[in-house]
Amino acid sequence: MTPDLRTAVGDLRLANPVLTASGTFGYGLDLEDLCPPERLGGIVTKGLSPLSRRGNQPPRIAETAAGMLNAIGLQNIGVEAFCSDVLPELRRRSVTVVVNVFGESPAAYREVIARCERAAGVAAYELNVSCPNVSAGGIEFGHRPAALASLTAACRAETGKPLWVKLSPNAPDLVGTAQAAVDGGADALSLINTLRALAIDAVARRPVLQRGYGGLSGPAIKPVALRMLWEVHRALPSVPLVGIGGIETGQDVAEFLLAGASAVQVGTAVFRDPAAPLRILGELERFCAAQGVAAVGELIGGLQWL
Amino acid sequence: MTPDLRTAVGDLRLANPVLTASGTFGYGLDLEDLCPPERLGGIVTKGLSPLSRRGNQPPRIAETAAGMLNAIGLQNIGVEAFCSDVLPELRRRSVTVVVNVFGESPAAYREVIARCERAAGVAAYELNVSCPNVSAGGIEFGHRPAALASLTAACRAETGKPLWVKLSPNAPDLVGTAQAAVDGGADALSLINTLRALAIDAVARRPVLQRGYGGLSGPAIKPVALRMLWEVHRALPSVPLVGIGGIETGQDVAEFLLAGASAVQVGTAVFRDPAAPLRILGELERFCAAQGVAAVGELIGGLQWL
Amino acid sequence: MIARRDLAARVASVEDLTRTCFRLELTCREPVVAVPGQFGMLRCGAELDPLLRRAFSFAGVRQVGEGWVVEMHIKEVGKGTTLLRRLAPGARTSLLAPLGNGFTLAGLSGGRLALVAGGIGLPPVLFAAEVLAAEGRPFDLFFGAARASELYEIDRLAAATAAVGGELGLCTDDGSRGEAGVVTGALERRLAGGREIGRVLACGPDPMLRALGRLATARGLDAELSLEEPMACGVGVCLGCVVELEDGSLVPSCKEGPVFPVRRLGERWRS
Amino acid sequence: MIARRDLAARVASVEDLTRTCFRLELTCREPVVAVPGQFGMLRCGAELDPLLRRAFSFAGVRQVGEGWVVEMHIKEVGKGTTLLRRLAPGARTSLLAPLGNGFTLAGLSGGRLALVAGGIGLPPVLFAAEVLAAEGRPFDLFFGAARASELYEIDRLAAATAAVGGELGLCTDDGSRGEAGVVTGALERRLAGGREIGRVLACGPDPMLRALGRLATARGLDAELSLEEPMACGVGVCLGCVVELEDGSLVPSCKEGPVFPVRRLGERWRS
Ligand SMILES: Cc1cc2nc3c(=O)[nH]c(=O)nc-3n(C[C@H](O)[C@H](O)[C@H](O)COP(=O)(O)OP(=O)(O)OC[C@H]3O[C@@H](n4cnc5c(N)ncnc54)[C@H](O)[C@@H]3O)c2cc1C
Ligand SMILES: Cc1cc2nc3c(=O)[nH]c(=O)nc-3n(C[C@H](O)[C@H](O)[C@H](O)COP(=O)(O)OP(=O)(O)OC[C@H]3O[C@@H](n4cnc5c(N)ncnc54)[C@H](O)[C@@H]3O)c2cc1C
Ligand SMILES: Cc1cc2nc3c(=O)[nH]c(=O)nc-3n(C[C@H](O)[C@H](O)[C@H](O)COP(=O)(O)O)c2cc1C
Ligand SMILES: Cc1cc2nc3c(=O)[nH]c(=O)nc-3n(C[C@H](O)[C@H](O)[C@H](O)COP(=O)(O)O)c2cc1C
Ligand code: FES
Ligand code: FES
Repeated sequence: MTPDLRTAVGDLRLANPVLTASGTFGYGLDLEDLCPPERLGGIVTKGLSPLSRRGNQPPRIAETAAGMLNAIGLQNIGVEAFCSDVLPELRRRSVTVVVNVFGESPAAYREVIARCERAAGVAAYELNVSCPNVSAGGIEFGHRPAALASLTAACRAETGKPLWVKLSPNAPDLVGTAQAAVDGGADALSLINTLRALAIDAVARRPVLQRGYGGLSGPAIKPVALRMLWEVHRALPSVPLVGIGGIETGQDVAEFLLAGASAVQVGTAVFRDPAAPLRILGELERFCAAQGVAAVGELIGGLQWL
Repeated sequence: MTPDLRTAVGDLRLANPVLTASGTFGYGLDLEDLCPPERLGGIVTKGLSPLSRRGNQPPRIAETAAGMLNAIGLQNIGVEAFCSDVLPELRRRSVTVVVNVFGESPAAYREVIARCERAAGVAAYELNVSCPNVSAGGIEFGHRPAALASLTAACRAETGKPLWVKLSPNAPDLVGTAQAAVDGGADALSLINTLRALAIDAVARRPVLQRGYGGLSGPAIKPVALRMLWEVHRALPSVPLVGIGGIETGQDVAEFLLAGASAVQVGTAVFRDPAAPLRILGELERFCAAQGVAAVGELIGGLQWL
Repeated sequence: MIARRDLAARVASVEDLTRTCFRLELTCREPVVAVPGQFGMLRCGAELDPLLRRAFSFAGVRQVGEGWVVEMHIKEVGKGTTLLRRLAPGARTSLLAPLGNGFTLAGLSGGRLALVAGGIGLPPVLFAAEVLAAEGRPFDLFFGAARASELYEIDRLAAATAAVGGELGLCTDDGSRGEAGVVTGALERRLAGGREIGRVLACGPDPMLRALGRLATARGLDAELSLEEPMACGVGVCLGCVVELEDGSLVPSCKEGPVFPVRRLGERWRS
Repeated sequence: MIARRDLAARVASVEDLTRTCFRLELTCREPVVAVPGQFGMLRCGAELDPLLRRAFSFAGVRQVGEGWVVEMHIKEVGKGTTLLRRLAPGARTSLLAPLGNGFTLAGLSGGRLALVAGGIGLPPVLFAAEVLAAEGRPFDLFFGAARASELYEIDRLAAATAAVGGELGLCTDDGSRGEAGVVTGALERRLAGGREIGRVLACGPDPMLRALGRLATARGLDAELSLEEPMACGVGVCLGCVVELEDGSLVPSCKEGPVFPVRRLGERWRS
């Protein structure tokens, strides 16, 4: 029996639940020789802003125990280059494309979405709200429920396509921000983004990263991601969720599905193994077959709590 | 040149900056054959409550990538047994003893401290505020600045000895709770306790731990601990800090000192290597010697920021 | 009590016993003294994943030349045991041992001593058998597994039982060797056949141990079970490995066990 | 471009070159084709710590029987390289390769080609030397290290330079072998002595490369530097390994490098 791998995040149907996470798979074609994007549930682009961005000075990455820090600074080619140079080929290959959007003001987010709306081939948007909101004095959008609700509503006004909001694990009130995003019109929530962290070079007596703090990702954060996912799922059981954080194996995917995710994103694992998303998909299929799971949908939210 | 390892947490002088973390070294004598407590900066006891506690049903622990979850449920022998059966021997050996205190009400915390005040041999108290406050409906003391300030003040009233408050990394407002503890009369802050997390058994479709959630500790959390330590140190530069979280090597200790800690606690590392605190102390000494650091005090808060 | 130590060890050999189990022999320079039922916490790699050591019972300890050789039988079930299986001879590791208590081998007041092992529960039982054989104390031994290919070390077991005129009873779930059915069934049949059993010492999978616990409780048999709880420290400080006792208390099995008399154990093991 | 692949590899041998450096030879069944300056991302262990692969330049690739042998020279500096040094022959790993660009060996318009290596910067330079020697293209080679015991593979370097009538210039900081002082000094002395140098290809520690960058900029020399930035993916998607170019842009060195012409590089490398 071949397990049915199809899933849906709200209205968005996906061939399988394994997507790539923003910032770890380029714009979808960069690793097509090693991991064909059309075989995945979808790809989430590197975060796109209205104009291209240079990002932070190096060093930008540091390895930690079973994890890594990054402070890339949202370097990207800009939405225009993406829509004209990359999107047509993704569309030709029928890749399910989720555009990860960010900006320093609601207007910037709207601009990115508006540009994509004029192109063809975008399946959904994911708002990265872990960036400093210039109008709110640099506090992250994702940290203040009111700001997040109005940002989401502003983006909602630009598109009829599925709108995902990617939650920050550093927000003071996880469920409150989740609720705010839904109130603002989000169709689904993806979580988690990276944990704010610090690596220190004891010899140089300086942070390892040029920017000081960085975001922690990788297997180290998986137990925190699962906890947050389950907390949001219990609080808002009808909201579709996309699970992210330290996924390395098919069994990890099953854990995220059980905790309430309808799909998942694979991030840092790609750096260890560029074909990780495909490998993980195969492992998930075998896991389902071995456990007598006829369709991955059976797993979603299926965790038996206490 | 032998580096001078002496340090002080506020008024409390320590022979060296390496202590053991609560819950990972028993009551100080359990591992004396493998790691003599008198050679350490000090030991922090397993959390003590007025009466002995049975703790949670097993399974209580789960390994994760470079970390582990625990939900011991604060099993302990009770303050009376500690004071009569363990403390005298610790005192005989001149071990610097920090009593980790918890309870479900301010009265319970006070009771533990009051009992210890009647005994001799306690150097300081550390309040574990990651336990549900029954009077506040089960929300952790460490999550609400006002509750934390009044808990700290209540404990302050019981003792003239150094009072440390151990911060929870799950609190919505880290610096706010730190400030509240200081306002309540804390002499120092120790951080971090474990990160709330979840491990799932995908085959059984249940949490691995009987209690559902557990606390994540070990090297996986080190970058988060360093970040929080530095944030608190920057916000409250005059408050003495004790760094905790994933320390495995002498170089890790140097990192925590640079980020503002006056001393550190070694926890999960003991499970991998029961002599870890001593080994780490030796590594720290060699690190200082190699780097030309004449006294560990030179490192404290010495991180060069951006 | 024999002093526990964190022993520097080197891999002497890794050798397959069954499709999934292998023998790991470690050489230590310091003397290793342990009694059957005791275990060690073994480091599985130099890096931080896997983070914790793994608990393994001793299958035997012998002095060889200047050193001591510790024998373990390990089933490959996850990442730690997979790493151990791949160790090359000469590789260095650390073994915190001996830990826990052991089986009560002496002081039998009447009836025969029965050793019972299920699957990878054999190591402490084999160790006990060889100690008993060397000391000339009689015992019977029952060893069960899913199928014939998972019964191993039969020659050593046969030699040990034969040395003291004891019975070696083999069982397989599928009947491919020895008696068909679970190993506790074999024991029950001996009891039904009138054999006087003074004490049972057992190690194996939980369902087998619980069945023995029920049997011992029902018949008032003196029985000791070696339990396997997930462990972090192995030395009683993490309180992760607790077992519920008859009085409702939760005690660390790494210190108060891993071997428990059935009568001390809580309901879970007796009904 | 040669297609990159995630190659299944087995350790053929691990052999010390100096006190801290070792040669690692890997055997792959699939063909490995690479040019000098290219590198691979090597997995250092099966578990999640260390998490990331490590970047190593090719020191050479040769076909042996049915397989291809990849030669790397590695300096033990941290946990990944320590694990690699301990690998036993036969151990499995994965090598994502070939990655990045390579040195420009052809198309010299005038003057001599100078290869410059400092310390563990030798692998791509040795690879280039042996390719040039095999093709009969002349070059000089300068190799510097802290002390005589850290100069290695001198016979192969001597053979390669001799094959095309080139100079092999050795330097040590402490003067214990060859010219005393840094390797860039040797190059400067040749220039001062009137040697026409048409292009410099270099790999080594940052201070050496920056000195060369300054020298090349000051003299208008055509020079290519192989840079070492911390890398997570090696394939251009993490944007972790960026290098600042002359126009202020930050480009991933795993894709646009690791070899950069000095004239493309930002201030840091030229002043
Ligand atoms: C006192 C004692 C004696 C033991 N003796 C033996 C023996 O002689 N031979 C043998 O093959 N096995 C024995 N075990 C079980 C052995 O410890 C586990 O099989 C082993 O820890 C699995 O590790 P892993 O990394 O391969 O599995 P994983 O499933 O990857 O381990 C994940 C985590 O769960 C823990 N864990 C998993 N299974 C068990 C288990 N059954 N018991 C305790 N912890 C577990 C691991 O220690 C680790 O922390 C014994 C266990 C105990 C407590
Ligand atoms: C293109 C390229 C080619 C290289 N070729 C060689 C070679 O031929 N021989 C050789 O010995 N070394 C080479 N290096 C450097 C080598 O990658 C590092 O020495 C190695 O990653 C150190 O790993 P570690 O775990 O031992 O050290 P750790 O310090 O424990 O590593 C911690 C982290 O920092 C990174 N890191 C540490 N040092 C470096 C470094 N110098 N460059 C990049 N990342 C680093 C590691 O990859 C890891 O993520 C090369 C680097 C690059 C980028
Ligand atoms: C190098 C790097 C770059 C990232 N860039 C982005 C980004 O542009 N937008 C975004 O929303 N998340 C970004 N992320 C976060 C990931 O999408 C993901 O949420 C996080 O890494 C946790 O998943 P993982 O543990 O599987 O990597 C980035 C992560 C990494 C490691
Ligand atoms: C098994 C276990 C039990 C613990 N018990 C306590 C406790 O009783 N009181 C307390 O304040 N912290 C307790 N902690 C938290 C540790 O003291 C420490 O803050 C945390 O583990 C992070 O440090 P580490 O990564 O070095 O372990 C416990 C941790 C573990 C792993
Ligand atoms: S394993 Fe830590 S108390 Fe038993
Ligand atoms: S290492 Fe990831 S972009 Fe270069």
